[in-house]
Amino acid sequence: GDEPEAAGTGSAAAGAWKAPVADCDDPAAATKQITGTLKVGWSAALSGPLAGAVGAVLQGMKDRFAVENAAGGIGGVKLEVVTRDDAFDPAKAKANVGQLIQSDKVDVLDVFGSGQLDAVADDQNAACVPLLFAQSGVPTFRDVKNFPWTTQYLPSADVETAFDVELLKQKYPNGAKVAIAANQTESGKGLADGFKKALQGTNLELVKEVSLADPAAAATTLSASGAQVLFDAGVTTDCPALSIAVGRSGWKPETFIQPSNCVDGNTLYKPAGAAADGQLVPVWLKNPASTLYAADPGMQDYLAKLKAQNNAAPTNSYTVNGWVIGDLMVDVFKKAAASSSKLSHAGIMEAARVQEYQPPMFIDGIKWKMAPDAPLGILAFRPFQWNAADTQFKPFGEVIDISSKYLTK
Amino acid sequence: MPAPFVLTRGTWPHRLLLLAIAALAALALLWASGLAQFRVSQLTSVFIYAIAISGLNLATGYTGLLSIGHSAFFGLGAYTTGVLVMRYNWDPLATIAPAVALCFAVGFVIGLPALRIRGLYLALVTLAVGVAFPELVRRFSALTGGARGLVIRRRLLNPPAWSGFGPGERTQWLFWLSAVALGAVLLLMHLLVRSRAGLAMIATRDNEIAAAASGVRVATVKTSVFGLSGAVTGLAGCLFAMYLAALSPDGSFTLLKSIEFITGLVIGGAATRLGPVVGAFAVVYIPYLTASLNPSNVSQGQLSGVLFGVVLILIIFLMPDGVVGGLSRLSGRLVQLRPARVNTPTPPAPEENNHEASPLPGGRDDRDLTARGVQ
Amino acid sequence: MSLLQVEGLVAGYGPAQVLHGVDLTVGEGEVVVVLGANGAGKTTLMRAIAGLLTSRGTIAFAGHRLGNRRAELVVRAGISLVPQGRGTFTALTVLENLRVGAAVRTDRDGVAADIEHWFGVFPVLRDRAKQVAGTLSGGEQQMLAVARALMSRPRLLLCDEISLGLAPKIVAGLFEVLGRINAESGTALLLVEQNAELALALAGRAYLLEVGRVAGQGAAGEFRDNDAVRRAYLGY
Amino acid sequence: MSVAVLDVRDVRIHFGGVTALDGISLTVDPGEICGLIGPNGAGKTTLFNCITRIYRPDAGTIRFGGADLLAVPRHRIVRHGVARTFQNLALFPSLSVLENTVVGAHVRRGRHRALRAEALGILAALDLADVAHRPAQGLPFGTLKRVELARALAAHPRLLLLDEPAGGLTHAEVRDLGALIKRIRDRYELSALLVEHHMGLVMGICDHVVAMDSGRKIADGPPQDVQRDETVAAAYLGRAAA
Amino acid sequence: MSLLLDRLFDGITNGCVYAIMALALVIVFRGSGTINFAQGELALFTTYIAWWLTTLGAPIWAGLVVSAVAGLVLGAGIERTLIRPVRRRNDMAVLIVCLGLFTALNALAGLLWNSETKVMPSVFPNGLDDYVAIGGARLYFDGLGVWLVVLVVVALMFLLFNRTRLGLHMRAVANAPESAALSGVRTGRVLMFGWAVSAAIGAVAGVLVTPLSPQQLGLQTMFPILIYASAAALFGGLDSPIGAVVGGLVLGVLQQLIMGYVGFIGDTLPQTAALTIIVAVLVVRPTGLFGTRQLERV
Ligand SMILES: Nc1ncnc2c1ncn2[C@@H]1O[C@H](COP(=O)(O)OP(=O)(O)OP(=O)(O)O)[C@@H](O)[C@H]1O
Ligand SMILES: Nc1ncnc2c1ncn2[C@@H]1O[C@H](COP(=O)(O)OP(=O)(O)OP(=O)(O)O)[C@@H](O)[C@H]1O
Ligand SMILES: [Mg+2]
Ligand SMILES: [Mg+2]
Repeated sequence: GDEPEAAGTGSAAAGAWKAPVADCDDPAAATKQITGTLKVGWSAALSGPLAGAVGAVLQGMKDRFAVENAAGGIGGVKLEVVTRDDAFDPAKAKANVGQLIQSDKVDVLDVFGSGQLDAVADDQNAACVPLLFAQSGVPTFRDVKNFPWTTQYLPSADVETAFDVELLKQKYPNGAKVAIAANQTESGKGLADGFKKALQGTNLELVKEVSLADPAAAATTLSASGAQVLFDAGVTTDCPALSIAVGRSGWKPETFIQPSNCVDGNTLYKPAGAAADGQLVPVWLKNPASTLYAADPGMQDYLAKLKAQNNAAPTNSYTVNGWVIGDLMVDVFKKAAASSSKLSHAGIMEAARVQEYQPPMFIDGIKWKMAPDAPLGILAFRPFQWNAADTQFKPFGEVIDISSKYLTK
Repeated sequence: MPAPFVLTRGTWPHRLLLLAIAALAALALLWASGLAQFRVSQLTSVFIYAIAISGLNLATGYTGLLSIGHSAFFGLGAYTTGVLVMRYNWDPLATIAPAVALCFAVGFVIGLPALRIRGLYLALVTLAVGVAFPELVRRFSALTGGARGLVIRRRLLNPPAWSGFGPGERTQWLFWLSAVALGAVLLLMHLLVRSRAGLAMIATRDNEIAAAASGVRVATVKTSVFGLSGAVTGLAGCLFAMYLAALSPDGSFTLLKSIEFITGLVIGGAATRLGPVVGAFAVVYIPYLTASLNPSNVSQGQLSGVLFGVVLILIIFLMPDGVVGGLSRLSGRLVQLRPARVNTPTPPAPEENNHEASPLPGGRDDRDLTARGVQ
Repeated sequence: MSLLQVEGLVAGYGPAQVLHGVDLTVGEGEVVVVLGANGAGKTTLMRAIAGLLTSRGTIAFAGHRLGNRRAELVVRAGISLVPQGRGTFTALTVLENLRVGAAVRTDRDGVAADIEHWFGVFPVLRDRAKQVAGTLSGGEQQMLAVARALMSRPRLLLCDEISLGLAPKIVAGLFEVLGRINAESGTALLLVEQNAELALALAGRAYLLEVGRVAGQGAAGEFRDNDAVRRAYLGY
Repeated sequence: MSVAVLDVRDVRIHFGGVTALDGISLTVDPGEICGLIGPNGAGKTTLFNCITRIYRPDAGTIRFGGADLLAVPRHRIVRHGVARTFQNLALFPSLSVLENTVVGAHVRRGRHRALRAEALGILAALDLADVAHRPAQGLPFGTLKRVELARALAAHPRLLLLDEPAGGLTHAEVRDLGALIKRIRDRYELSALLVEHHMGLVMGICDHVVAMDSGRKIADGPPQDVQRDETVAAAYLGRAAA
Repeated sequence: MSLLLDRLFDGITNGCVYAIMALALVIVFRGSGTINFAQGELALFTTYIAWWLTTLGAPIWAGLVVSAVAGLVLGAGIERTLIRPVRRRNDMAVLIVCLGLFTALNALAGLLWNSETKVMPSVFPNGLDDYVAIGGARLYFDGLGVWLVVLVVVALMFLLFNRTRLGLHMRAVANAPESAALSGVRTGRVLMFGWAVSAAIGAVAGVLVTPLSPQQLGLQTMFPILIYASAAALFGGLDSPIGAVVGGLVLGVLQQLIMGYVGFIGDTLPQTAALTIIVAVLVVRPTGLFGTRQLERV
């Protein structure tokens, strides 16, 4: 099989990880120290329906780099972003990455979407150019042996659903009936499978699983199932659609858990109106639009810097994501520069594989944790609840850290 | 305007010209193979598209069966290769034969409704096929990897030892493999279109009743053309699987792919032999170029989409019969190809009652040509 | 001054030029016939006048130059063409065909009366009124095409081989009808006709077209007496 | 008397309320040119369509050279030796005149090259050599009617069905066509069924004429007799012949 | 029982969404004999205009009117400048112009209003309580509104095609453009009218339908709707307004019923199953349920 288990049990303190430079097409290039500028190459959908989100991520990241460059760069090395449009087509992503590596000579890569990552990972690993914090979260690329040069940013579906079930266990110590609405795409399937796995051995009972192909049809079927808890294993656009459909079916599940990619209140909850009231969502980033963080120093710093960069949408959740990815990269680069492998492709990868860092824009208590054999990154969430009357998320309890399930300290 | 230079088919100047063109093409390939790897890759994808569009050309261009379901054949070819390599450890090259055969069979079956359904209604049948394919891939996830996709590991795609390419020269190997496959497909098309079967296809497209009245088995023509067309596009799918090595139902095999094929076909020139090649260059390079025209400000990325649409419309405005159609009209002013001379008595100048003079060929006594089946 | 005046008409298809400077006139209320061998360019001439082809030279109608006016405006000016081959709307019924023929007219009652009139002339069409035109026999479609063209009440009717495919009895009747229309309403007729016998009987003048040029013209009577014309077009 | 090659018996067909053929019967003898006349809408083309299986008759039999044509699928008719031309042209517009003719020879064995050579010969004989390589689209009507004939001939039929072949031809051209049809009959030893409104042609070359009206036979016999027949004159020829 | 009714209502509402777009397709087809693949993106673009007006404070019904007018103008302009010049030369070329428009309009909407999903206000009341209960099932007013609009549009189109000269002329132009011109029909105007009206219907459809769409207003909203609308139009017979509505309803209801009751297929193959049934029907009736029979006359 080509789909390794999500992650084994590992230890963050397992010690140094060495980049397998010998397997590279050009081992010398992988260890060569980067001077002058460090180029980060993106292949992403700059056109089409996803362009808005992608654009915001890229802008956030560029702004973070600009701040760093203004402060002198990574020991004098300036950071630069090179972008190529793949229109969300894997074949174009492959062509782009080829050109980014061979012609643009980038030092670090990034892509948007798991199909794209599938198409480029082999080439990129052979070229030994680190692909860091890909905007995807599939198990395949947590296989460090096969993809030593690739890491992903988005939380693993297994980790996220383990958190969801943990939350449910706290809420329903005596058990409950649970239903799943699953989108028939890769990420939907991943969430649904993870959720079902996490339910095993608990007293939560799965009573119905439906396809999200048509939300209205799903809602009517679900409302007849008698479940208390509904889990939406969907993609962003499913969130409001399912909320509305469920609301209209006249059913009000006691607990309705949305996936972590549904954190944007304005577009994903507001349209559903009262139907979205009380829904829960796992969150790891601070929300600039929330009053909760008004006094937070990390937030104040972020807003001030983005303002200085003239960023058009500082409160957009995609901008925050881009900023944080930039932040994580800068941290990796600094650690690499300080390491024995220096600021080289190998050095960067080695630093990324053992990175432990708390970006200021991560919710306090949530850390980015990479272990060589458990490259999971995000291992904790804080539950938030949507309040339809105030059109605001409110915290719903404290951060739940499930790293103990995956890492042995 | 100077009179066009007249070339007669089958004479030595014509052969020489063909030879020169073939030599030039070979030289161009050699030169291209020495470009940067990503350029070589890009050309490989052009060749693969050209094969896929050639398949579509057979059905839509020559036989008039509009298909918006060819993404399914492309996908079927790709997934056959992917599944055989990953699940059953086949050698990638060995998967081509079964994939092509499977696509032929499926194409033949899809061609069956074409016996009753015509035109845009038939396009709906093919639309159904195009919509069904990704759903079916997801449905049979045990085999296909479902929505997660199917990734063929790079080491499984290394060039075979006999090819003379080393394990690291996958790009070069695929380039030449696709180039040879495209050459073979183009040759096949050339021979087919000029054969009796080719005439029967065009006759079926132009006037079905008259074709049938001339003895063309319209039903057989349609189903086998659909089969063959599917097989050729399926072959492109196999190569695509080796090229991209990452298959996912929502990535490369949706209706959008079919639309891309149709765009390439019409832009290049439907029912022309080289149209698909030109069309493939267009669908690969136009978006690539419009995307690089894109100002660095990322939020302006949509501009490339606008440009792409505008370029499509412009090309069609300038050359409504496609690039090859337009160019061949232009080149017709320089060089005119005259069909090969066949030995027939030249008729005397048309004068009143001259018919007595021009003999009718064939006839009852010409046994070699008289074969009438049922007597 | 003549109703239709064509001077130095040059027309063709793309690079292929078919008419090489044709001069021709049709007077008010006159009947003129154009004879010519297969491929001489008769259809091309009719189509150019009707505005279906771009052409060079002048085409003046009732004192106004038509220039390269499009067909729909030429009809409005008062010229109507019965095209060669099927000139009907195959997917519309016979009745609908006739209604479309009256597109330029606004008098509802007049249109209804004209339809009745043509049903009287071609009784088969009345029987087939609700039938889709595409299923009519070849001759029936030809009748429909004639009636359709006359529904616009043209001042000049162009007929491109209207006797094609019609039974002798119908042809005779049709020429009688044309004669009557010409006599009663003064509609001028320009006929391209292989049935030269009947056409020359009706016409006042005739032209002979050969490979895109006017090779001869004169009064219809003279034509009938010309030996070459007799042999080629009259068959005796 | 020799046995008929084509034997049409009691054929009926109707479309909705229209009875197009109402029990028509006729026979064509070997080597004979049989004229088929009748007013517009009499059902002549419909009869051709029944013989070539474009329509399926409601009743009746059509036998050709002993075979039951109604049991033969459309595309096999020409293999049995029946080829036709179409009244309103049914050519392949994008193919050249030569290719149109070669398609006519689709059911014949032989090499492509040989068939092309023969088709060129047919075209020469029909005065079409000049346009052999032009696409059918854009040729004058009269020319296209001859291309129809060439295509039918290329099949080497034993029975030729001609639907108004003289359309668009001048008198002189019609005379030549008549001679040509006779020569074709002799050269290929075939029979022909000829639908024409050009009485000169019908009278000139037919061995026997069938007149029909409203899907029924109203007269059958030698050309002169049929022309003199009163019903025929009334229904079809009109005053001109009466 | 109420579950079945719920599914039927959902199916009918979806079906009406397909139907109204299918009606727009039918108009263009009737006038020019082509399928307008840009129909969906035209509707999307005009819907964006309506949305944009509401963000400036205009009420949604004003947006509806403006977008309908914009549709009229756009449709007419596109026919005149882009379609007419290529139409005479090559049929396939029209297809590519439509595809070019499809890409360009979609990207232009993204360029002007960015690609983030927008919340489209509804013309009809669409709160959680705006429904009537029938047999225990809920029929929401906005769905009902779309049902009514479909009824009105189809009635108007019926009148247009069967009672007016213009309708007759449209059919004449589609059937034989040259003969129509020879009869004095202003073919250009007729075609332009067809495109304009169809784009206006599309615009109205867009504004009414996007609030019902699970995707809300985004660059992807219309593509799937167009696909199923084309299927519905073809199923109904492509030149028949009644057929378009029946086709849309059958498709919508079939999808719901298959998803609701044919578990193992419904979850994964809903579109395949619905389209397969339609293809099966087409094999029996090759020109759709209500389409004009093609003529086989030689
Ligand atoms: N659409 C076209 N494209 C190219 N050439 C054409 C076209 N139509 C006609 N021609 C050419 O124009 C010339 C004259 O044709 P036209 O149809 O006017 O002849 P005609 O006198 O009407 O003949 P007929 O008596 O057979 O109808 C012919 O040589 C023909 O090949
Ligand atoms: N497919 C059909 N649907 C309806 N009616 C038809 C069909 N085919 C033929 N008809 C009718 O049958 C009758 C006979 O038509 P047919 O074409 O055989 O006449 P014809 O003798 O060939 O006349 P013409 O000399 O005018 O060509 C006509 O009235 C016609 O309307
Ligand atoms: Mg003519
Ligand atoms: Mg007939």
